[in-house]
Amino acid sequence: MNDQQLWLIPALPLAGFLINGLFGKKFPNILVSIIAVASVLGSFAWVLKTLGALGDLEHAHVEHYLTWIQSGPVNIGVDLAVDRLTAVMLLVVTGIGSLIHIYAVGYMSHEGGYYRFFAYLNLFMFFMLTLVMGANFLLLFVGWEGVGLCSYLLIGFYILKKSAGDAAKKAFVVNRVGDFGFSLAMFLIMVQFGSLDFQKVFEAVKPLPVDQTPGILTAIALLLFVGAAGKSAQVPLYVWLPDAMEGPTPVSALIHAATMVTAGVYMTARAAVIFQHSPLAMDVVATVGLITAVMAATIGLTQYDIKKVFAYSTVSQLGYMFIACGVGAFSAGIYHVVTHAFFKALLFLGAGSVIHALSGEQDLRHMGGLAKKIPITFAVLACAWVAIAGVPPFAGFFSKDEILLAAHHHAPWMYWVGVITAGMTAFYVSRAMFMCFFGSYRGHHHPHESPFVMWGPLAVLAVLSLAGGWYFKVPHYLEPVFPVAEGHHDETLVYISVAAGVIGIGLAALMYLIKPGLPDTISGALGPIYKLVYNKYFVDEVYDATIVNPMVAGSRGVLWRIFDAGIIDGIVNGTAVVARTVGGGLRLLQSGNIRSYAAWVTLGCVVVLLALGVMSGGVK
Amino acid sequence: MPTTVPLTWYLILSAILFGLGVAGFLFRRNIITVFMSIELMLNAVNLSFISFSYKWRQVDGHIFSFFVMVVAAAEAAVGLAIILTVFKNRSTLAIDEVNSLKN
Amino acid sequence: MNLLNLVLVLPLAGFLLTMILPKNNASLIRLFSLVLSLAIFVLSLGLTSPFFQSGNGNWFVTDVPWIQSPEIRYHVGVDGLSIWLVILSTLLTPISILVSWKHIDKRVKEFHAFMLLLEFGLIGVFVAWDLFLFYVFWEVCLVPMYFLIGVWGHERRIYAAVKFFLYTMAGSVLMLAAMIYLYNKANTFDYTNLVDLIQRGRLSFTGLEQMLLFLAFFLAFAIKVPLFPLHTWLPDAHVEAPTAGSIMLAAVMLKMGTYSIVRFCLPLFPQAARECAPWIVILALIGIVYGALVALVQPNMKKLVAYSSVSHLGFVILGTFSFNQAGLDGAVYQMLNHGISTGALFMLVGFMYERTHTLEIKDYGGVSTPAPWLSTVFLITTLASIGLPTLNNFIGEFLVLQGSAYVSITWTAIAALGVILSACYMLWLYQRAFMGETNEHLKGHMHDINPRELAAAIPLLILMVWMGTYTKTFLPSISAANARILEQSKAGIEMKVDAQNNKTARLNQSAPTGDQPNVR
Amino acid sequence: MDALLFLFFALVAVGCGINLVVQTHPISSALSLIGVMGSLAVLYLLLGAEFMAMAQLIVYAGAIMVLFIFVIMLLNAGVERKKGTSMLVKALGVPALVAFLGMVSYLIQRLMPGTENVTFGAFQGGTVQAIGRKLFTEYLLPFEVTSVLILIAILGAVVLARKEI
Repeated sequence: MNDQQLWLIPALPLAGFLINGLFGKKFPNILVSIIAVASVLGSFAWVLKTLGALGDLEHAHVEHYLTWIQSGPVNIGVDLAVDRLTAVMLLVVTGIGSLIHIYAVGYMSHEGGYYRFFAYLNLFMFFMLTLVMGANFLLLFVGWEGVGLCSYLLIGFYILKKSAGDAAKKAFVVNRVGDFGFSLAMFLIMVQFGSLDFQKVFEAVKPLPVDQTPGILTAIALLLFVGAAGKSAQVPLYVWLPDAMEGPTPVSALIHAATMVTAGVYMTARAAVIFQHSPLAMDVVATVGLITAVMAATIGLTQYDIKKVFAYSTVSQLGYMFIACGVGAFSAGIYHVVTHAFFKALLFLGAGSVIHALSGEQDLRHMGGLAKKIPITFAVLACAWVAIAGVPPFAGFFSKDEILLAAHHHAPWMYWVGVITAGMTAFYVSRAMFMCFFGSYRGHHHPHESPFVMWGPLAVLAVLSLAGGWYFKVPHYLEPVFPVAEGHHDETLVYISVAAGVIGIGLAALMYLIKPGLPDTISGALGPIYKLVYNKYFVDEVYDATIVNPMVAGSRGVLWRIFDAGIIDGIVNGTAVVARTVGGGLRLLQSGNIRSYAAWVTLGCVVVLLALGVMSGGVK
Repeated sequence: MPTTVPLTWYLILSAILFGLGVAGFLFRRNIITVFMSIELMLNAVNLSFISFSYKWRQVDGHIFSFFVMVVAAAEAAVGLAIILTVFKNRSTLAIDEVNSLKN
Repeated sequence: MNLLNLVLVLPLAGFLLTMILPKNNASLIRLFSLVLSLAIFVLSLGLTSPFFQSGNGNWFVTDVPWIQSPEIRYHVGVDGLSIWLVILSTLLTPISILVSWKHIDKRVKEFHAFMLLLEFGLIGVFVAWDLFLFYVFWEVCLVPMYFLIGVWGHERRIYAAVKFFLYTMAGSVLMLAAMIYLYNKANTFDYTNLVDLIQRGRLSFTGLEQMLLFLAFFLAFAIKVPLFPLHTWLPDAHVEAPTAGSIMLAAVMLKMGTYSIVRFCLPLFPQAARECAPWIVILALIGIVYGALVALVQPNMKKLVAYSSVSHLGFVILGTFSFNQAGLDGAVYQMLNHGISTGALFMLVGFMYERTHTLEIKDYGGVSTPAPWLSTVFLITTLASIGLPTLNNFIGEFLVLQGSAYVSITWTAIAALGVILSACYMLWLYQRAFMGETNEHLKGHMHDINPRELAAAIPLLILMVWMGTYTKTFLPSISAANARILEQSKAGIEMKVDAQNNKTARLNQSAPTGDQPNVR
Repeated sequence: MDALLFLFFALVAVGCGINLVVQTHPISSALSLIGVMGSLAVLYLLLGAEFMAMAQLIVYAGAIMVLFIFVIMLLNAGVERKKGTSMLVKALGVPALVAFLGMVSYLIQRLMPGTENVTFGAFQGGTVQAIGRKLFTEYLLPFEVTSVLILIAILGAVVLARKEI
């Protein structure tokens, strides 16, 4: 069955990583970029070839390579699989990945550690592809942890910056918390079903009755969702993603917008069968998604760092995807993954282009009026803008519409909250656009347009953002995997959500184009609330105060200094002191005086004689 | 008065002599006297050997005390040589003062 | 003289030969011991060949009388459990010698002699099939390590060496007493005989008797592991030991304890082991979390790694006392993993110490700029240590956690906390030491890794990847040996229904009542 | 007659023994020891050990004691000074010694109640001929070993008594 050589898809970037990682230091930059880009393009080409060869993919195509772990009942193979869900993800990952690799050639050209950057990026591709192609939970987990590692490496790419190191560590550790849930879910699955293969597990789950009372399936589903929440930055584990913007911008685009962060959504969709058996878990997923969407959107309204705005936007959009999963519209969730990958990658890359043009400036307050100075960048960013704002008929409109409809079908209040969030989304993206491109220039640098290697990929993404939603009918394609919920298209609902987007844009135009003094007035009026939102609800501070600091202080003060050094070692050394005292007493006997020894020997003789007497009956 | 004594008297004599030897070893300071006390103990033991030899009508006891004698001779030779050396180095015969191994 | 005897005797011969080499020709001594230990390593690789063919059983067995009364036999052999530990010992000895090439410049002859003697003892412990012989080797290991710490260590070396020695002795005395008791009861010191007698019911103990014997053995091993709360000798010993000493101590000597628990405690005293298992597991879990938390706040790199060992070895104990195939396999695999990754960590810390003569983390910072390859190697080792998939520790941790999940998911959850924390402390260490601006007084001292150091590091790096991706080399033979031990540890215990079947059945019957399954 | 001989020489031996212990000058002790040895030689004769009696006189009283006296003279050893024995030795040694003697005597009486009386001439096995036969047959190896022992002792004595040490 291994006729498609699926292994080549992840193996090519891995080869790129090995070559660049080991020898890249001695290569000229051009060679490094050729190797890196070629490996990802090759992978993309192989995906296209494979999908062409596999045809309509009604059933998953599985290839088994070797047994990875075999121990008693635990049997885990290195199996790769392609079904329609994977196919969608593969195309997104390799396609967008290729574009971003090309873009990075331009973006990173002046940076130190060029080869290192591309090696990490290729490694990321390898793990991401493993993640989407793995045919069992453990292989998924390998990719899962692997992308976390690459995220760590790339966030901390600017090793001299302390904030980058902190952000990288935070990302990894928070992800680890999520992985903790994921791994526990995996162990439970193994215990319950005796296998981690998707096929076997899902076959075993399908006939089970839907779990109305909380039970083992709910536990598994919730634990899986903890993992997903960690990777996909959901409340309460979203805190790492905004900080992750410390990494180079192509990384933000590829990992923290388009691909890695959607792995949680992919995993939820992959384990849809399990989730569907637990209404409670589904409710939790939807609710968490909703809270995340609203919370992140409100924070996004107030930020000034262009990448932070987009980062909170990403968190918010991920919340949308989980709403979709939670209400049972998994295909809508994946649809949004795809369109979001287009426009959010574009937003980040465009932002990168702006930052590049301004030699590293990220603060919106120091931009303005750039539309004329960097017109190409402005043009492509405008495409992303309309796409994310949900303006029909562009990409975001279709997927957001699907989600909102499904939410309405599930619970109307979710729909309304979603609509408000959509309005906020439109508002803050417009705000960023207006502050950046309109008005007068407020910065000091001399903006210059990006080279072709950078805007070329942007153009492709722009086209995708505009037409992708209409052209790729993802939910239809995914029907064999996720039967589409019977939904009646209520036209009014669509109009309302579009209206929300338009109102959001209009408000932004009012506040930042027509009456520039208005935002300050409003924020002044809101006072404490504005402060709360501007400081991201003080979530980081709360985490520091309640978890991080007590843990470190407790470990240092109580466990180490008092318990380890004090009590345990105290007991040990106390024993030594007792032994020494007793020994000191006994030492007096060892006077070194031979005659005292002789006296003892005599005494010994008496004792022996006594014993002899008693034993022989001599002494009665 | 009986013309003979029981064998046990010999053994008790041997014990008394041995005890005297121990006493000399314990309470005397002069290294030569200590050494002679040891010889006394050896003699006491020899007496025991020969008494038992008489009891069992076996000559082996004699052989044993013969060997003891040989060893005693060898010991005396080496021991006295050591005493000579110690005296040469330290000009004392009091064993309590020969304590450089202590501490 | 079969291959195993050769592998066992060569280090001893090397020890004696080193002793008669001229004292002032240091490079000759270094070269000799390196070449010899490499040769031993190559020879020991030959020991693995039967395990690839059948995977099962005891090989290279020699069984000749040694002492007539009490009957003590020279009975040695390898099975799937011990073979990899033997390889680990023979691999790490040349690496340690290579690492100490420049570092050790006083009493060179004695140092290398002790290294070879240590290797002899370690191999002996892993291959001895006679309890008394085992004890002899156990004690043989103690002496060279005592001197390695006490002579070539840092400032407080005497304190650390004595603490190490006394701790270990305290345990092993109890073990000796238990062994003699066992001998009086069974009239043999031979492990295979003993197990055979117990299996066939010819040798049985009362409950109390078995419990006391088990505890006597277990205590000796637990000190060596070290199991919380018997671990306080470890940080001191590690911090004060020279690099080679730390490597051997962490990588191989600690495995003596865990290996012996699997080898002796389970098959010889099955009931007692199972009775104590919950308590021991609780200690192991405390050790996992506690070691990690304490590691988090250590200002000294070696101490940090030492406490992380406490945490990692908790996993081994947890897996062992899960009493199922996955857990036991994971435990044994984790022994090897820990040997490699922690050995490598100590080695790298040693490299850094050689350059700057400090172990305090705050004295470092920004090392990756002047020494990029050193930090890359360190990073890979760190990642292996925190259980990143495709690197070795992951497999061990996965199997251990899976094994414990069969028994109780609560255990698994607590142990998995240790995995999160391991990421915290290791990455924090990495960040503080390697990232950021380069510390002023490091400039000029912090050279990148040199070819000799690279030669010592690369085998370990290769093994990390190899063991993480291609477990087929190692796992089948370990599994086979463990299956046998598991079978033996069931003696006298009513057969438990396979946990897994039990639970699947339960799930199918009716909706489960709790959301956490508890088999116990 | 036997009893008288035993009692007389036993008393002499004990008396000389006590003298050995209490005398402060080594030369007196040495002379007392010769007295003990001589008396013992007579007792040996009574027990039928002709050869041993002679050997006792010649080897012990003759050779070894001469060596002792020679050393005493050579070192010009004087009267023992007072003080020296530790309290511990006295406190422990005296009772222990008394107990030891008591125990031994008591045990000898208890364990060997029916032993015969010693008659001179009742045992004829201690002749030179008998001992010679034993020594050169059954005990040949130990006998030869003693020769090595004595050789070593001589060498040792020579080495130890050299000036340089």
